Amino acid sequence: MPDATLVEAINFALARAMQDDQRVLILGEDVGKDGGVFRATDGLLARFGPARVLDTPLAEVAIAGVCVGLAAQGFRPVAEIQFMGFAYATIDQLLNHAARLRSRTRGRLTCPMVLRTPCGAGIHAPEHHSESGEACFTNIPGLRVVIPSSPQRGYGLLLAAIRDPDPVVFLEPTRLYRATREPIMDDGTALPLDRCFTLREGNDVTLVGWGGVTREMLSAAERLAAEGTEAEVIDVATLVPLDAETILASVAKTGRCVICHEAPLTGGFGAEIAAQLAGPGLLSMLAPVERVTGYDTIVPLSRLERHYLPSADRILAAVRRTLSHG
Amino acid sequence: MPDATLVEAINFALARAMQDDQRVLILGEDVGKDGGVFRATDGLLARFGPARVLDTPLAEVAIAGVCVGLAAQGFRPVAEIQFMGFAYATIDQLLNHAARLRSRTRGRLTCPMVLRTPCGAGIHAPEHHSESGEACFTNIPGLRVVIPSSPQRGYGLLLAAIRDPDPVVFLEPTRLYRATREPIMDDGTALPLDRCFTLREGNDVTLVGWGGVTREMLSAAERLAAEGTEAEVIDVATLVPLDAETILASVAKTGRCVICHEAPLTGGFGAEIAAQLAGPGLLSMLAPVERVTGYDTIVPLSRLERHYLPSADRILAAVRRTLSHG
Amino acid sequence: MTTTHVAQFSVPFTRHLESDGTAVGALPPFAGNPVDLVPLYRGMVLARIFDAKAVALQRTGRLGTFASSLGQEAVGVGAASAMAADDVLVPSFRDQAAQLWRGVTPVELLLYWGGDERGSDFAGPREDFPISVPVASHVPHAAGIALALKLRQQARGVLCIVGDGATSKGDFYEALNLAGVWRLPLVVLVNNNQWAISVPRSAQSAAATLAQKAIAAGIPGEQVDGNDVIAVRERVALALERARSGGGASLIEALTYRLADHTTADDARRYRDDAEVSTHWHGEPVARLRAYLVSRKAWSRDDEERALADAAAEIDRAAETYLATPPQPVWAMFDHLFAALPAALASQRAQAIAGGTGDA
Amino acid sequence: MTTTHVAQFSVPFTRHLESDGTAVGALPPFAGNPVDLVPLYRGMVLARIFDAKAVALQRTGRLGTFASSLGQEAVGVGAASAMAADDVLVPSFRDQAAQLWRGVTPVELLLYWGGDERGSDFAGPREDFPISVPVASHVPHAAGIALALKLRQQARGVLCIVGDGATSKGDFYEALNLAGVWRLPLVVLVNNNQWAISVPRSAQSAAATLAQKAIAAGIPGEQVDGNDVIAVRERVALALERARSGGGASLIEALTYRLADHTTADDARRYRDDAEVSTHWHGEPVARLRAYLVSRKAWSRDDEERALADAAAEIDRAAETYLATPPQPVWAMFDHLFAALPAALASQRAQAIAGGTGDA
Ligand SMILES: Cc1ncc(C[n+]2csc(CCOP(=O)(O)OP(=O)(O)O)c2C)c(N)n1
Ligand SMILES: Cc1ncc(C[n+]2csc(CCOP(=O)(O)OP(=O)(O)O)c2C)c(N)n1
Ligand SMILES: [Mg+2]
Ligand SMILES: [Mg+2]
Repeated sequence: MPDATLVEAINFALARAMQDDQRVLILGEDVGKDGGVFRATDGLLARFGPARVLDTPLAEVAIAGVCVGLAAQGFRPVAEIQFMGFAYATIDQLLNHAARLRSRTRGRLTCPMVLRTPCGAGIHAPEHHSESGEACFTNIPGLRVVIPSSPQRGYGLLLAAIRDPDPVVFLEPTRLYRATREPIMDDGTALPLDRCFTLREGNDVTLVGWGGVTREMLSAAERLAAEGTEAEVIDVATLVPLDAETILASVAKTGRCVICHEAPLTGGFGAEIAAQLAGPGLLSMLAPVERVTGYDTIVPLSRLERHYLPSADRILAAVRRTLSHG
Repeated sequence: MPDATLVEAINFALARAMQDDQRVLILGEDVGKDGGVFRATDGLLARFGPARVLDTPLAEVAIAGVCVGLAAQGFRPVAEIQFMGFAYATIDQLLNHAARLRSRTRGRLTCPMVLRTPCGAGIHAPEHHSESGEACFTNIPGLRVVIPSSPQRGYGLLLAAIRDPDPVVFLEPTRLYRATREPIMDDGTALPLDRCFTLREGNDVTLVGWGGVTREMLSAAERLAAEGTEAEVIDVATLVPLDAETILASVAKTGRCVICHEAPLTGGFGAEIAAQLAGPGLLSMLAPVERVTGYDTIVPLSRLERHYLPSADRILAAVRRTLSHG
Repeated sequence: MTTTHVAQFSVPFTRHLESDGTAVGALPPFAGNPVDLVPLYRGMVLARIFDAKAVALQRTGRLGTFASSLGQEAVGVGAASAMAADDVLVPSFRDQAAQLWRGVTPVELLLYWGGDERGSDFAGPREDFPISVPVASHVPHAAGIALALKLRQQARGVLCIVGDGATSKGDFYEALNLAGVWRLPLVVLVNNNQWAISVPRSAQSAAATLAQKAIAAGIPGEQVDGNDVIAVRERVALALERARSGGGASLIEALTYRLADHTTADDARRYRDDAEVSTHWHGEPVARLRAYLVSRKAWSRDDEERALADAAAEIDRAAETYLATPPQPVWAMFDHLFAALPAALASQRAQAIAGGTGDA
Repeated sequence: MTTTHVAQFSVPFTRHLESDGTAVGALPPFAGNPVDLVPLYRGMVLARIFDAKAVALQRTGRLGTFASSLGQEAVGVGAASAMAADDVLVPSFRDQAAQLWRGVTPVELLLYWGGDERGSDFAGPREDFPISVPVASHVPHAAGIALALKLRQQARGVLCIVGDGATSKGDFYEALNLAGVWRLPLVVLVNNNQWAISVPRSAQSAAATLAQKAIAAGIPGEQVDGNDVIAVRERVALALERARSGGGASLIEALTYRLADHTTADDARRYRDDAEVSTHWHGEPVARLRAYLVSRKAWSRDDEERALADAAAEIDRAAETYLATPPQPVWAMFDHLFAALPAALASQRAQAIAGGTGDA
């Protein structure tokens, strides 16, 4: 059981998927010799050869569109878009084609592709390299949206995404890429794509979020525990389709919920979870739901970036507000 | 006071803005001689000439990007994208450039542009012509998102959007384009871009939505009135920035809320409104919030389209569910 | 100063039949015997009659918006007849002539344009793509299919058809460039009908020809008379052969003219002169090939009458079948969304079946 | 069969200084007196020293990721020196040489790369665009600016710089095509440094030259030796003059080489041989012009020492100012978002100021 970071776990999952299934191909900018700008595809060209690991021209729309053609022909393309800031150009292809190819041909042609892209701030990256744009993808029927928050979940969810018979957008928080190492089971076991992960159990308040902020949720939970407040921490992981049940069950128990994400507040996907609580979950709610998110501003460049990112302190303050209600 | 349909009102507003302000330009595919595929720009070429009404090549990314350059130079470009299905390609330009030009240059360069596009289903249009993709635009800081639901509001909001010093995405529900006529005040009066419109007052339940479904909300409200239930009907109109206050004040009064939109449910902008109710509005809520929306499916082609669209019946059923709670 | 010229290009143009149907020089082998051209003629007639029927159905409220290919039948039939059965067609929205030739049935086409997704689940060429309404967005798909064929080392080619307007789009170009550098077995055929809705070819690009767009991608580009079905077939066949045998991608611009409105939702008189349209009736592809066949005694007035009647009968039958096809059940919109419906959507499906008024 | 050739093109290439600094034939008027070239030389030296400083700051954790222009200084300086003050520059992320020439200060550049938005609020060329990190997405902006200038009937031009990789992108092409058909006063300069991160030019496009991308847009395209600052300046100046005087858009490919890693975050040894890089040190632009100046007695060892010292001092001072600049207040992220902050955001602003822990 090797120790691995998230980005190494992604690499293991890619290698495993390629080894298990000849139809799996990797394509993107600099995914070959360079092994990807974050090294997620490191070593794959050497191991699987240039017919399975393809450096593309610098053209994101074509990358996404070529995947649609490959997938319809029975391949399982896994494309890398270098940063989320450059993935918006692919929405046209994802929404108008990838996500509906099965539906519009009544199942004659299908589109089992994965579009991976690093996302999020916190690594002092240049302008346009710190976006959390998941909400641009979560209202697109036919598309799954997944974002792991640990090496093992990265591994298992990516395997699941690649094996899934339909298109998946797979977002990888850059600030988690090398943040931690953990022992990884590289045994080809996929994780479910329709399930939240409860990272910590607790009866007093539910913290629910995904991606980069998962660490801040856990650290807030630890600090709360020291004060005798037990937080349940849920990593949503698969945003679409959403496992509302797990979240609702948790809030049914705790009666309080703080939703956390790095993307801007308004129209962020956290709103969907809050909507579940305002709807089916309403009768459980003992306090107004709190959202701790990025502000509705452009992610600042590196000097101010930490003021933008939701911190454990901000989460704690929100928890205290929810606890202050009857 | 001429009678006008929504599309005529749009046309009036464009003409008025062009007459009042030399900096206003129209550009897009077929906006010239053809007057736009829906005739929104009818007559403008003849009246203002080819230096102010520009037929572009067939290239949506360039249309959006050219607007950024024009706007930075002090023009006020109003671009038409022929259908929302073709507007997704512009998200890259809107998010990475238009919405942040002011912020990234600390105000040195600004981007007062409007991107208009027809949206929504219900007119038996061809494939890819029936999208309600507003949620792809509502989590983009620096961007305003507006969607009118009547001729007068179309007129006043479009004027406001054009005069606004920052970028605005302006969505026009095709099925309302010619659905009704009403007397229009073509006097250059703009409507506020940060305010909801209360179309009908009532104490029993709040119906809140935007765009195409506004008519269904009103017709449901009439049917409810016949039964003695008074619904308050709110047209959100400007999705971002959201006037949560008006909605919260209404629900504080009614205790019940049905959110309506044509876009798919999950991750739709209705979730943001529900999130406001789960948060600051929680203590007003007497019943779980209901969302009546398009399903999380591809909008069907015309033969099944009416089964997809939120109907007054569906809204009524949701209202009844909210009323059945204590 | 040194100024040298580091690269040279030229764009060839090919025509076999003059606009009056006269053959110019020797015809390609497949056209050696005029009788062998009769299927092409019938293919064009079928498309024309299909279009007329579709427009009539639309005018009477029984079909959705429809894009006629009137005057452009040689592009579709010429290209499709140049394809092998196992080549893959990636069509645009005006390519019913090619689709019909490939074995998509008139019923399927009518279903599609009538607002029924089953029309894209055609029984014939199973690997062919459904039409692309978003202009040019299918060229990357065609490149992806071509890549698949190449990776599997199959001697097959992909034909992608786009309009003149489509050549202004970034995705057209990105895909062409990628297909060039990867030497993909792809032929992109530009149906240059001179108009993109109301925008004339001259307002679309300053390029003297659209064929020269190929130069940017480093691939061969050429023009062909798009109203000459023999020339279209010949040039597309050569390009596809080159593609299948590892010679890489190419671009062909077929010069034709849109005799009809853009679609049934369009009124072309708003932006173009009837006089311009009239001049283009001269040289239109069906009359042109007929003139040639008649001149070679390969076609008679009787043949013509019978061909028209046969085609009309076929299309009428198709229209009846289409009109008699009940719509899909409501749940169809859910059941083809994913391989298996996610649990989260089960209640929405149930609600839709209940007319939307049940519990969500 | 008729096959005629309907269009012909060729791509010229220009060089004035050989790689060893020998002049080939007569130089353009602005270079007639070698002394007049000294500012260009100083400009290249300044850029090189700036780059070295920026890399050093990054290596010691005092700057963010940075893209050096080592070896490509002639592209930026040649192009910027060809511009009139009121022309508009729309740069890419590797164009500090051009920006410095245009009057963006080293402090501003360091602020930007150090993660402070005020670096893009430069006091100098107020209409110039901030750099574009998303590759090629700024070419449409340049077209829009050019349209603005044209609509106002101003005799001004726009220069947009992109990399070789950028020429594969759809937005590059859409903008070029639009600028062509609208005859916009736009010059697009391709800084072909042979690499797009790890992807070599040969894997980017099958086009023999990138200059020929112009043919697709129907505009003039040409190559220039991008390590020859005289040639770059001459060709860009001619293209800008044509643009300003209504002659429309054009494309210039400058052939150079990226001697450094892609950015400070890159390790080019993973994908390219040191040997390849070494060969390209021969003919690099600074040494080339210096050799010419020295051969013409317009430059001495003393001049060189003084120039280096002056430039280093200027850059060091700038670095100090940069390092001493306190960050913006937290509310800066709100206060430049809109002309006036929407009421809905007031509470977020307050919360941010309170360290995120106040009420939202
Ligand atoms: C990306 C996109 N933009 C706009 C449209 C609307 N539209 C449909 S057809 C058309 C013109 C297409 O012109 P051309 O490519 O020449 O094909 P033609 O219709 O002439 O066959 C336009 C603008 C679209 N379908 N897709
Ligand atoms: C649209 C987009 N895709 C990907 C990237 C990541 N990226 C940054 S620079 C670069 C290579 C650019 O190559 P080129 O255009 O040749 O410019 P150079 O870096 O060589 O100056 C890439 C892929 C980006 N910035 N923008
Ligand atoms: Mg056309
Ligand atoms: Mg480069």
